[in-house]
Amino acid sequence: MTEPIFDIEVDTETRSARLTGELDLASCDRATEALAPLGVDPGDIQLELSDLRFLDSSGIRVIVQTHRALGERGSVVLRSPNPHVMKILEIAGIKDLGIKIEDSGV
Amino acid sequence: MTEPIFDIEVDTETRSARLTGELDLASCDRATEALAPLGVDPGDIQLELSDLRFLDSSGIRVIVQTHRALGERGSVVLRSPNPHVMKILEIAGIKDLGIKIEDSGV
Amino acid sequence: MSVQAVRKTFPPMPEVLPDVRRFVTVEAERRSFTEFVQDLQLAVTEACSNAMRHSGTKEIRVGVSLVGSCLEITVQDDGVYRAMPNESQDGQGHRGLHLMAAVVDDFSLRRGRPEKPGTTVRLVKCKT
Amino acid sequence: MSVQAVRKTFPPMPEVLPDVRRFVTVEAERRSFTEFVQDLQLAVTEACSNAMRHSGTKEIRVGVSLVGSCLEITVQDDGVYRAMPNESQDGQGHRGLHLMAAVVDDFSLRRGRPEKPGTTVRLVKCKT
Ligand SMILES: Nc1ncnc2c1ncn2[C@@H]1O[C@H](COP(=O)(O)OP(=O)(O)O)[C@@H](O)[C@H]1O
Ligand SMILES: Nc1ncnc2c1ncn2[C@@H]1O[C@H](COP(=O)(O)OP(=O)(O)O)[C@@H](O)[C@H]1O
Repeated sequence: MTEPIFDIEVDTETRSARLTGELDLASCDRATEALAPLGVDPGDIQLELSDLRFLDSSGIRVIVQTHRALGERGSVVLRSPNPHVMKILEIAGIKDLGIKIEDSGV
Repeated sequence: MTEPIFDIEVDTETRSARLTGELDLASCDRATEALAPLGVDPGDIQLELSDLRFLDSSGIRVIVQTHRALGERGSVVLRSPNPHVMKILEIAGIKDLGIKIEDSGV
Repeated sequence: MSVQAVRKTFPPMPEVLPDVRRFVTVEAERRSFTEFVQDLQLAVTEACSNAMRHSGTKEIRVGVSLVGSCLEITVQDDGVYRAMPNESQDGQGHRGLHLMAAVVDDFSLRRGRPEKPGTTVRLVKCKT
Repeated sequence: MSVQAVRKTFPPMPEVLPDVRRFVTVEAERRSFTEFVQDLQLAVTEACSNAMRHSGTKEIRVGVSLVGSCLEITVQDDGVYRAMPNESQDGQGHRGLHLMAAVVDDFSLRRGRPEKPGTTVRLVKCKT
């Protein structure tokens, strides 16, 4: 078996999710659906990105929508994006929207 | 005397403003300042655009910021844009943001 | 070390995007543009996603070729360029053009004529 | 009916934008592109505004020329293309590239090299 191109594991206890592989137009709907339960309760949402190998504007849309759905009730926190994903996030000006980026110093 | 390139007349009574001439990066700050008093009280803001000959993304930014500043308290209503200004507003997808466009049928 | 220009046709289905990236990666590496592979993957994905979402094309042609010291990727569709949005952006969107322009050295978007519709996006990355 | 290519240099000050539009209007009309003047005014204003806001250039060169049945406008600066935003957009912004691409037939954005910086935007409008 080959490994899946994109995978997402959601933990409603810790309000976090781990995204693995390639997030694009083919996988963004799946990510949006998987993240929806985390938007129900207030509080920040942690997205672990260290295993995300590819992110484009379709993926950024997922992140921004998740963040906006929280409104005043919290913020999305992106953890440990790889350098290229980080570059894309910066070009897209994601920090301007109140989304936090944290490097867990791995 | 030549006529000014851009002019804006604000009427706080009727919560409306008339924009004349060319709204671009050179005139957008003046427009933003002139419109600020209209954002203080709740209610829609009418912008009469029939004499606006030119509008670009700097001008659209003014309109969107004025609209956003109202939040839940009202909406910007654009009146009688000329066909080219209307085209630019449509390309920019301004209606998606909740900004209304009304043709007063002149 | 001259490598022929190549072109591959893909259906306008999001599922093929990972294959488009593989294709561009292999062809860029064959032409010694390995250091630019991540930027090229992003740019080609944005161009193909736009063709899929907005143009109504039946196929997408991705070309890779060397032009002097630059690698040129073209993404062609046979659909219609949309000036007006065809889906609600609720205030976001339009990041695609910005991202493409930000990661390549030369970005161009050419629309077809009525008698020959379609959009061609050219993405060029140069060695310094 | 051949009209020479022209080029005019402007300082990077927003106050000159109306003059840039007058210049492009006159030159487009001389070349019988009157029907496209409004689209060209918008596109050239967006390109010059970007050079003023983002590049740090000392001057902006606007060129107008006929290429076959098309009118080509170029906007050149000597500044630095910014991938990362240099001002907060609070979620808006990036409408400039989209508007330019929407109103012309061919839009391109070419960045300079380290030894020759600057950005050149090409805006092409064709008769059908
Ligand atoms: N290949 C294409 N075919 C048709 N329309 C396109 C194409 N590429 C871009 N567009 C148009 O340009 C707009 C801007 O594209 P982009 O910046 O990628 O943002 P988004 O796709 O999120 O709207 C699109 O909304 C669409 O109207
Ligand atoms: N001539 C230029 N010089 C430097 N940077 C530029 C230039 N043109 C565009 N850019 C970059 O491209 C981005 C997108 O431009 P645009 O779509 O017009 O949106 P905005 O100017 O509102 O950000 C700008 O934010 C800037 O980072």
